[in-house]
Order: sequence, then C-alpha cells, then structure tokens
Amino acid sequence: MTMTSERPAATPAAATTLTMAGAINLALADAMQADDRVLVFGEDVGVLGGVFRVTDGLTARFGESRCFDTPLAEAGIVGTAVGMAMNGLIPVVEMQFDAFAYPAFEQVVSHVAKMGNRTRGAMRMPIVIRIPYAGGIGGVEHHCDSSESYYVHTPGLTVVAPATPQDAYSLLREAIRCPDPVVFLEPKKLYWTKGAVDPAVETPIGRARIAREGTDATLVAYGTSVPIALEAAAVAEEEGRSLQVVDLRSLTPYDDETVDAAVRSTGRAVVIAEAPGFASVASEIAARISERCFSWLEAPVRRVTGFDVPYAPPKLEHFYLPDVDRVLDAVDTLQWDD
Amino acid sequence: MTMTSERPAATPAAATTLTMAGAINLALADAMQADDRVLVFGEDVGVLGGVFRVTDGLTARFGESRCFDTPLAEAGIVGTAVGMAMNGLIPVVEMQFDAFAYPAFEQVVSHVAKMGNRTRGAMRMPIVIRIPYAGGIGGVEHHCDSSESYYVHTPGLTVVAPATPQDAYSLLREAIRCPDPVVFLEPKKLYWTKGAVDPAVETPIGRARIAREGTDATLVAYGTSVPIALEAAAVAEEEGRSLQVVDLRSLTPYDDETVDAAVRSTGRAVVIAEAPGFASVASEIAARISERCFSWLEAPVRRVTGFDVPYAPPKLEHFYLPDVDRVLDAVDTLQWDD
Amino acid sequence: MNDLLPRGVPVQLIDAEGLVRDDDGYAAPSTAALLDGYRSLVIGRRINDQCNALVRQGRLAVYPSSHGQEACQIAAVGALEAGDWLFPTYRDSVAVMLRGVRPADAMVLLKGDWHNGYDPYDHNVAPLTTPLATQLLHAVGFAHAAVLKGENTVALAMCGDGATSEGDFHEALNFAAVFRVPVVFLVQNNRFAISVPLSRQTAAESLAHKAIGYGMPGERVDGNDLAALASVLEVAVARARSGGGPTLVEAHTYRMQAHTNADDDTRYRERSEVQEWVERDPLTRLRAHLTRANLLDASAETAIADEAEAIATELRDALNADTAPDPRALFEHVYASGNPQLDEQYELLRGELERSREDAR
Amino acid sequence: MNDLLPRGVPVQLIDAEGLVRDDDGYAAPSTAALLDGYRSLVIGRRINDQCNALVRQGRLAVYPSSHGQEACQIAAVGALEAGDWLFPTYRDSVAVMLRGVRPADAMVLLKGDWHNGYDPYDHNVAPLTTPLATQLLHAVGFAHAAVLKGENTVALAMCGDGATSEGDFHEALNFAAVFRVPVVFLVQNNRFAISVPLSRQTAAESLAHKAIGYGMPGERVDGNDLAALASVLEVAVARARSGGGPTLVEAHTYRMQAHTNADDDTRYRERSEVQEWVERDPLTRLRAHLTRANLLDASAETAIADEAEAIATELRDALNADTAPDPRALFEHVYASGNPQLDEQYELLRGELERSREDAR
Ligand SMILES: Cc1ncc(C[n+]2csc(CCOP(=O)(O)OP(=O)(O)O)c2C)c(N)n1
Ligand SMILES: Cc1ncc(C[n+]2csc(CCOP(=O)(O)OP(=O)(O)O)c2C)c(N)n1
Ligand SMILES: [Mg+2]
Ligand SMILES: [Mg+2]
Repeated sequence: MTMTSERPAATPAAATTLTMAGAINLALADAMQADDRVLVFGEDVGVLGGVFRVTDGLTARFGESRCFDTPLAEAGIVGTAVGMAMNGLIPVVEMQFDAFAYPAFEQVVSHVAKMGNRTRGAMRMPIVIRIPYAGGIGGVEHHCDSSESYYVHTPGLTVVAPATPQDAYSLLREAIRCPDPVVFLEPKKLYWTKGAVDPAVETPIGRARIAREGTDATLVAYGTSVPIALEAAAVAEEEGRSLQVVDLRSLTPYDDETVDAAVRSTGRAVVIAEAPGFASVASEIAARISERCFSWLEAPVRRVTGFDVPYAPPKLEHFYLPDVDRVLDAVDTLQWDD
Repeated sequence: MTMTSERPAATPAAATTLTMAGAINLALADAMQADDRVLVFGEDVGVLGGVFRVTDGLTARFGESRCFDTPLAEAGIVGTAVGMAMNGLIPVVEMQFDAFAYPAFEQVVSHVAKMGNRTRGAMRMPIVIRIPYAGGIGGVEHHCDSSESYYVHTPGLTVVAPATPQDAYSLLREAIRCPDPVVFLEPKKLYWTKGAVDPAVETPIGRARIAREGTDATLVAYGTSVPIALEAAAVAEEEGRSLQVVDLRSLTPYDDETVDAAVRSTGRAVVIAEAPGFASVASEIAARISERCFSWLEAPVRRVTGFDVPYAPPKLEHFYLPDVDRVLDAVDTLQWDD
Repeated sequence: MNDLLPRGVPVQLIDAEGLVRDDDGYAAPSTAALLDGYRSLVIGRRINDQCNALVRQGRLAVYPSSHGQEACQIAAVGALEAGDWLFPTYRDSVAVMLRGVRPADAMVLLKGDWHNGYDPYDHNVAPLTTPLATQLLHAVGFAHAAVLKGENTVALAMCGDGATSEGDFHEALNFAAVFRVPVVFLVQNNRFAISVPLSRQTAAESLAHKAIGYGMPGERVDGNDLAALASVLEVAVARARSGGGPTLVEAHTYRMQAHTNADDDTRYRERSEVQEWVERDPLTRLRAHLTRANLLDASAETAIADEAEAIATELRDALNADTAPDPRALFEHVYASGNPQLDEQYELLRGELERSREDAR
Repeated sequence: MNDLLPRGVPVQLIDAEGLVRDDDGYAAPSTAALLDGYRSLVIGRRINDQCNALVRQGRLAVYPSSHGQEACQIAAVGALEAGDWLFPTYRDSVAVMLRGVRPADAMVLLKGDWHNGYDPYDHNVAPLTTPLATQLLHAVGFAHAAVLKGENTVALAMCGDGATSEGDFHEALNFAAVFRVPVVFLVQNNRFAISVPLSRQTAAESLAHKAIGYGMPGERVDGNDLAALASVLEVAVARARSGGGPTLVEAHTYRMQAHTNADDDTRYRERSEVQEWVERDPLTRLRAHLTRANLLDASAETAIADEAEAIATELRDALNADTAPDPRALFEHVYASGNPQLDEQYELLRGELERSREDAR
C-alpha cells in the first residue's frame, strides 16, 4: 500500500470506544480531512447519513461537494466514480445493500478492476466501494447477500472485510490510500458492536491476524464469521479443546504466510464463512490449505458455510447461518485420536 | 430433469458429423420444433444468425416471432426473458460474449436464480442463457472472459459446459427441457471442432463423463480444458504414465459420485480450468476432492488454471492459457515415489 | 409527434377541495365508480394504519407505508381486468390486496416468514419486487409473451420516482416501445427516494417527458385524485389492449410517512412540506366531493368503515398468529429438478435439528 | 421547455451535392476550417483504407471501420480544446489519432499487443471502450470532477445508436443533467448495431428526442456534413463550458462497411441501401463544395494526399514491425500495490519460460 504521512486534524488524541459504524464514520471523516481529493457519494449518504448512519455528519462538516446523494442508479454511481478517478479524485462510494451492487457489476468487473492493467498503470482506480454485506439482521430478501466471492474472483480488485471497529478504521484508511480499487465489505450485523479504536494504528491490507491462540485446530474466519469462531473457541476451551482463530481481514490479497503457519502449527483446520459455500472464498481457503499444508494435515479441512440456497427469510435465517454448534460439530469430525 | 418424449421432426435419422456450433444450432432447431413455447432472442441472433452463426437459419425456419433480435441491452434481454417465462414461454437467450452478460447480472442473480425459490415453486424460470465463454480465439479484451464461477456460486442456477458436439446437443436439449434456469456455457474455441452427433442420445444434466481411462492420476476438466487434459494424457502415456480424464460437463449440479470414485481409484488429482483460479470453480473442485478423498490422496490436489489477472491480449494469451506442458508439470509434482 | 409529450400541468378532475374540474380530454368516472373508489380508499388507508401498528408491535419485520398514495394503487387495480397482470413494488401491498390476494398472504414477505407469500397465478399479481425497476422488464416480457401467444392481456407495472433513474427503467420502456407491447408504466412520483428528493432524480420538467424519447405517449396526473387517475389509466390500458402499445403515466403524489418504519424522515424534510400534502389527501378530497354531491351519508360511511375494520381484523389476527416456518423450505424450492449437494446440506441441518430435539428431551 | 426537442429535420449546412444550405440557427465554419476539415477527411479515409488492408494482411486482429463516418470523428475532435477530454469507442480510432495519439499506439488494442496502447493523459483521450455505453458514465464522472475541482474542462463522449439502448446510456445522461456537468454526448447513429437496424433500437422519432426526458437540449445533425457537425458541436461545447450543462447530439450517418472485417453485411442489408449512402459521402460532398468555391486546386489536393500517404506509411511500418510482448506485462500492472499470489504465479510462468529456453538450446 502507498502510505501518506498526514494525520487527520479531527482525530481524537488517543484510543476511544466506538461502534464499527462509528469507526467507519471516523475513518471517512479523517480521510476527507487528510486529503481533499477524497469524496463520498451514493444513495442517501448525504443529509440522511446513510441508511446505517455510517456517513452521518459528513455533508454537514465537509459540504455538498465532498459528500452527496446521487440519482438512484448503481452503475451510474460506480461508472461516474471511474470517471472521477480518471480525473484525479478518490471516490468512496456506498452501495446501500450487497444485492443492490449487482447493477454496477459490469462497471466493477470490466472497468474498476481492469483499468489500471489495461492502461499499463497509466490510469489507476483508487476507488473504494463500500458494501454493507451479509445477514444476521433479520432483513428481507436482497438485503443480506454475502457477495464477496464475486469480487474476490475478479482480478484487479482488492477485497477487505473487517471484524472489529479498530480494523474497520485502520483498513478503511488504508483502502482509501490504496492506489488500487478496494471493495470494502462492512458486516452489517457488527455495525453496532463496540471496541477500542486508536486512529494512530496502521494496518496494512493483506495481513491476517491471529485473533486467538490455540494448539489443537485452526478456525479460519473473516468478517461476520470471526465472532462466531471466537465464541466457538471459547466454548471448546471449556470442553478442553484449544482452538486457534485466524481473522483474515483481507481476502485479496490473501495472507498465505499467516494462514499456512497457523494451520501447520495445529494440523487441523475449519474454514467459516457465511456465504453459500460452493465456488466461494471458503472453497479457495480450503483448497489452498489442503494443497499447501498437505503433509501437516491430520484431517481433511472442513468448511462451515452458508448453504447453497438464496439467503433465508428473517424467520429462517438462524437455520441458514453458521453458528457455534455447527462449527463445533465440524471440529469434532477432525479425526481426533482421543 | 423433467423429460418430454417428443422427438423433433427435422432430426437426422442417425448420427451425423457436426461442429459444436452446428450441434447447438441443431439442438435449438429441434427444441423449437418439438415445443412451440421455445423461443430464441438476443443481439444479432436473427437474420445474421449470431456472430458465431449458432442461430443461423432459425428466423428463416421458425419466423420472426420465434427467433428475433432485441434492442442492445442485456439486462433487457434477461429481464424480459423472466417475464416471458412468467407467462409460460421457454426463452433461450444469447449473451453475445461472456463479458457482455455482466449488465444482466442483477436480473440473473436476483430474479432468474431466485424466482422459483421465492415463490415456493409456483413461478419457475425455465430459461436458458447461452454464453459463448472463455478464450483461445485471439479475441480482444472483454471477449474471452471465463465467467462460470460467478454463476456457479449463485444458488438457483444450473450451469453446464459441454466439451464435445454430442454433449453440446444433448445437454442443450436437456437445458431447454429443464424447469430450472440454466446457464449454458459454449467454449468459443471449440465451436468449430467436429464430432459425431446422435440426436437420440439423451444426457442428463449433472453427470460427469470419464473421457479417458487411466490409473496413475486423474485430470478433472470441463469445457475448454477437456481437450487439453486429453492431449496431456496422450503425451503422458508415451512417457509411461496413465492419466484418467474426467469431463464434468455439468458444474451445478456437481457429480461428486463420479469425481470421487475416479480420484479414489488413482489417488492423485489435477484440476484444470481456464478461468482465473482464485475463488473459482477449480477451487471448489480441489476443496471437495481434498475433503472427500482425503485418505485416498497420495499427494495434494493441484490446480492448473488461468492466472489471477485480466484475460490476456491476443499476443499474450498463449502464456495465460493452461496448456499440456503446464498440466504435465503439475502431474510431475504429485509426489511420485518412482 | 410532440403529442407524445405530457400536458403542462397534471390531469386533475377533482381538486384538493373536492371540487370538480372539467377536462376536455378525460371524462370523470361514474358516481358508482367513485363511490366504490372511496370505499377502497378507506380500506387502503385502514390497511396502512393497521400495518404501521403491526410493525410497532413487532408482528411485521418492516413496512413501507403507502399512506397518501392509496389512490394510485386503487386506480391501478381498477383499470385492470381479471386476466390482466399487476407488477407491484414493496410499497404496493394495498394494490396487491385489492387485487384479491389475502391480506395475510400479501404480508408474508414483510412479516419475514418467506420471500413471497402468494401464488402469483391465483390473482395475476407478480411477486412484490424490491430490486428497483427490475419488475418493469418482467412486465414487458410478460406482455410481449401475451402478444406472441395471441392473448389479449395487459400488464401494468408500478415503480417510484427514484426507480426511474435505474438502467432497467430505460431498457424496459425501450423494449416495450420497440416491440409495441401492451404495458402501462405507472410511476408513483412521491417526491422522495428514501431521503433523496425528486430534484436528484431528474432535471426534466417531468418524468412523463421521458416517454417521447421512446416513442410512446406520456401523461402526468394528479396522483391524489382518484378520478383523474382512473380516467388516465383507463385510456392507457385501452390503448394497450387495442394494440396501441405502451404508455408512461406519472402520478404526482407524496410519501406522507417515512420511507419505512426504520426511516426517520425528520432528518431530511420539513413538517410544513408534509403538511401541505396532507391538505391534498386523496381520501378527504373524495369524501368532500361525494358528501357535497350527497352521494355519501353517515350510514354509507359506517358500512364502509365496518368493512375496512373487518379487513384490518383479519390482517391483525393473521399476523398475530405465531408461525414457525419449516427449515426444509430453505432447500425444497431452490431447484425443481433436484440437487445432490443441497440434499447433503439438508441432511446436515436435519441431523442438527434432531440432535437438538434430543438434547431438549 | 419543448425547446429541448431537436429540430424536425437534421441540421445541414452543406448538402450531398456540396451546395450550401443557409440556416438561421447555425453559422457555417470559416473556409479555412472547412479546408482543414477536408484535409482531415482525406487523412481519416486513408487511415480506414490502410487499416482495412492491414487486417487483410493479418497485421491487425480486427478493425471496425469508420468509413463514411469520418466527419463525425473529425468534428468531435475539432470541437475540443487541448485541455478537454475525448471518450471514444472501438470505432473511433480516427478521432483518437486526430487528437494526437501516434497511429501505431492507437492501434495497439486492435493489433492484439495490449489492451490500450497509449497513455490517456498524454493527449486527454480515454482508452477505446468496448463495453457499450459504459464510457459515457466515465465522461460524466470526469466532467463532474472537473467542476468540483474548478477546472474548465469539457468531456465529449461518443457512442453508437445501438449503445443508446443500454442502461448505462440512461444513467449517464441523467447524472449529467442532474449535476449539470460539462459533457457533450455525440451519438453516431450509423443505422446499425452489427446486423440490427435502428428500428430495433428505438421507436422514437429520433434518438435526440431522448434529451428532453433528462432536461437537456437534444439536436440532430447530418452526420456526413462536416460543416453542420462542426457548428452544432461548437454550440454544444460552448454551452458545456459556460456552465449550461450537457447536450445530446445525434449525428445521422451510415456504417458504409461491415461492422468489422469479421462481419458479413451482405447477410442483412441490400447493396442498394449502401449505395444510397455512398452518394452522401462526407468527403466527396466537401470536395465538391470546396472545388466549386475554387478553394481547392490540384496542387492542394496533392499536398493533402501526400500527407495522408505519409500517415498511412507510418501506420503500415509500425504494424508490420513484429512485436513480441513481454509476458511479465500480464502481471506487472494488475495491482499497483503488489500481490503475493500474482508474484507466485509469475514465478511459475518464468520457470516455464526458462526451462523452455533451456530445452531450445
Ligand atoms: C437496485 C436497488 N438499489 C437500491 C435499493 C434500496 N432502496 C429501496 S427503496 C429505495 C428508494 C426507492 O425510491 P422510489 O423508487 O422513489 O420508490 P418509493 O420508495 O419512494 O416508493 C432504495 C434506494 C433497491 N431496493 N434496489
Ligand atoms: C455491453 C455490450 N454488449 C454487446 C457488445 C457486443 N457488440 C460490440 S459492437 C456492437 C454493436 C454496437 O452498435 P452501435 O452502438 O450502433 O455502434 P457501432 O458499432 O454501430 O458503431 C455489439 C452488440 C458490447 N461490446 N458491449
Ligand atoms: Mg419515491
Ligand atoms: Mg451503430
């Protein structure tokens, strides 16, 4: 990632406790303060502050020209962001819900992802596409898709999914500094979880985090599945099993080094992701681990993912979503000799 | 798959030799003949017969109301196909090139794939979306994408990719009979390969094919990668290694039974696909084999795929595409004791 | 060809005070029709009130109220014959119910039980659609199919002002005009897309001015005047049925309440603006008109109120009944032709459920 | 507001016979401008001929000829200042070269060496764009950024008649009008989208009739009349630069040759139709006009022909030079910030290449 040294004016001196939504809001404000090429636009991001209030106060503080509402058209939002990036600006656009980013798919895949490459680096796309993703919020159809696999499979995109307020802040600041386009996935159901946020903490994109130490098996998670992995590890400990948790944080680029070292240290792995599992990010993780850690593995890599069905209606979503029991069931199948 | 017994009038009595494009053309004609709910539309599919001539003669034979050109808008083509299916017709639409299906992504993912489910089966989508896919034809940017992973990851879609004229014919007939929406991927570079086609042969969607028997290792391929796998197996034989080749034919549903049995019989596997490998169909295949054949595997499952870069320009595509050497290199790494 | 342009001012037959405005182009509906329309307005308003209450009580996951827009939905349904098709959005529950769908079934999506709660073929109503403007293409394809099949069906597709900015809106109107299919596009311009005002959706004089760009007629109508809506839509539907092709109708109305219960409209609009529109309420104006014309007396009002209350009760009872949707439903309908991977996954879930039942014992 | 509608007939200043048509709305360009335009027409035509030859000789992978449409491209470039930006399609190579891009660089995409052969910032020319209508949104965003940055830049975006059917066309014109950005949309209506005739793209009287639906002026112009094109685009660019917002200009022209060398237009259109348009050729008509006005003599003709020939030679030599693109390029530019997975993959490829070089020894 390219680094800029400027530190935002409005940044609180030290760490404060914020919700993830608050941390993202602060990151946007600090980035806009630090670099006036940064602008925010999309549907309802202006005076309303976004349907999740993530852009709250940005228009009031930075003015209509820095944070504004657009006509209701996602291809238009992303396509004009491409043009703005061509003209030297750094657009941070919001797709209101994951499924409502699909109208922009052609602009994302054929232009945002490819422009830097097709111009041999002459025309980079320092765009950030913010997408509130995944479910667990009782949302009706089209409001809870986990669409990360579409983006991760697309060369040229960088894809990030934070699981904590601190990572949300630090990774979004990085994403905005990044010369490449970044799809920034915000786990809806974690928007209101609180945590300490120190704006001074810099976290490079592409590095996973050991969220919990453990020796018996490794749980690999990202975004919404990290809290589930941590909870499962806590329960397992009571049952006398020590589970390590890796929080990927960045899906592209992917941190083979950290994941491989983790899995080799335990010899067992379970990949946890909310999206339908077939041909997904979880498939890639499982395939990579299986290939790269072959001789270390005591048991096949298990996947605990969403089922390969359209996202469930609110009253059925608890059956669909990976949960602690399902994770522990998978762990139990890891051919324990005991 | 639901079966219909009608056999088309215009079908040649016995097997004939056809190109894959010819086989697809025959399948369309036979399906239109057999069932007048079947209609074909898209860009240039009418009087021109499609840019690959796959729909050649259909308008002349069945008239403007059965095969016609639309305004130039892919979301419009797929979205109106949804409405036609709602009203009892069986639309077979053509996306001119893989990358030009992206404007229809929202209609495909949010409606075509989900309508049957969200209406509890009351409103099925017997739509076939034909997409000439992959490269190897010296096409310029956006004309050679391998986009199958996007569709395979989307619950509700059935995804098929034939590698021979016979399968192209039989699977397309099945796809048109199928009550579920089918993304039918036509390997551009195989359009002009010839083979025997017997219209009487019925091939259910969801069954893989052992394209070549072998005992030392299994090559898993589909669409454009099948001929490469077969050629690699032929070369390997000269070098004294017996490679088995599985042609998946159908990506969703996926034929675990055939693939697992094949890999368990050899204990080694290489997955070959032209698409970028990251979070792809190849990832899923490798992950499934690694998990389901764990105790049979003598070596990690290898993947030979396109690189994770935008498809190469014509003069560089031979560096990008999986080829026999790259496949044999992968086979060489399968921890042979000899 | 400029006759494809809409009028300078929206068609209005009964003004905000309930006074009749003569119009040389459009005839007012019969008094019988108006009385029946009034009845529907009262019912529609009651449904909105009831659903707002149910969402507060947590019986509905979310509710996008059409309070103040009921006239558009009633006129839309009134313009169609039984064999015709309606393509509604998430805000058109009232229209869906008026079309004959049982209130309880119409609310299944918003209750959270399942994605769509009714069989579209029972009353020729497409599923409520959320991805904006996508249903317009479905309506066009449906109508195109009807033409190809030689059926005399008209499709009426609804969308909002915000949805007109989507590419699918453009492609739908263009396909409809090029293939001259029997569709009526009804845009409920309620001046907001959640918080975004109309001025951010278009710089044109009106949304109906888009019609001429597709070669179809466009008309603007007072969206709170049931009489005007009925007449304008009647003409549009008749044109479609007689092979005259599609029409774009823009109804000028107002979203009197927040976007949904989850929205807080005080963040982005003045109460005074809302108040201005309360004075143009479609229900009060029609009541004023009918009362002034001595077509509506206390007993009639009571009868209508009772009918509305009965529907509200049915709705309340249905939604208060606790439902426990079967998890099997998650897998059953994804493929009609079956899928071995899903079978395996369902087995996994079934095993979990059985174990948890055992634990429970 | 109906003044946003285009004229009933396309603006024409010089007719097919080369005779001047007076117009009270638009003034003809100076004779100097016309002479220079003629020069560009000859060069543009020569470039098309040369590229057609090069594709036959296998030096180009594909070529979408603009034979007969050169006037549109010349006028587009002529209307812009150096600081302005051009957003071309795959058919606009002539415009790209006239903008200053070296012919050899402009043809890199179509030669197959790389996706885009020039640095867009060298001459303010966006990459040739193939996904239809997508570049219109880029132009709008670019112009919007210029406004936000307080720069007085105009963006001119080109597309074809077929592309107007795409959703992105709609979204681009709407964003441009709503934000009132300095963009000129130039639609080269050459009556075909590959094999599909204009009648399948629109039922409207003209494509320029779409403008009023966005609240921007629309104009139609004879796309084979360089004089009319220059005047109409000059007005549109001036409007954009002075804060007057976007304009939609529809140029009525014709694709005189097949869609590309890969296409066979005898399958879908009559030679007689093509012949009719040959008689409206932009080049012959301007030559007739200038000769009649004694502004063009044999020596001037020779000078221009020589200049055109020089460019053709440059093009020929550049494309006949065999190039062997470096496979490393496949990985180098995908991410500016690096990617460990790509590094591994490049190592794999490098290993293969080294082994094959060793084998070669
Ligand atoms: C493609 C798409 N983008 C965004 C949304 C999120 N969303 C739901 S309703 C809405 C506003 C729609 O406004 P309008 O079309 O005017 O209809 P109204 O809600 O006013 O009836 C938005 C942005 C969506 N449902 N679909
Ligand atoms: C989104 C998209 N769909 C389809 C295509 C394939 N295609 C390339 S050119 C073309 C016809 C374009 O016609 P028009 O816009 O009139 O431009 P012209 O070629 O006539 O200059 C088509 C269908 C494409 N490039 N992009
Ligand atoms: Mg609205
Ligand atoms: Mg054209």
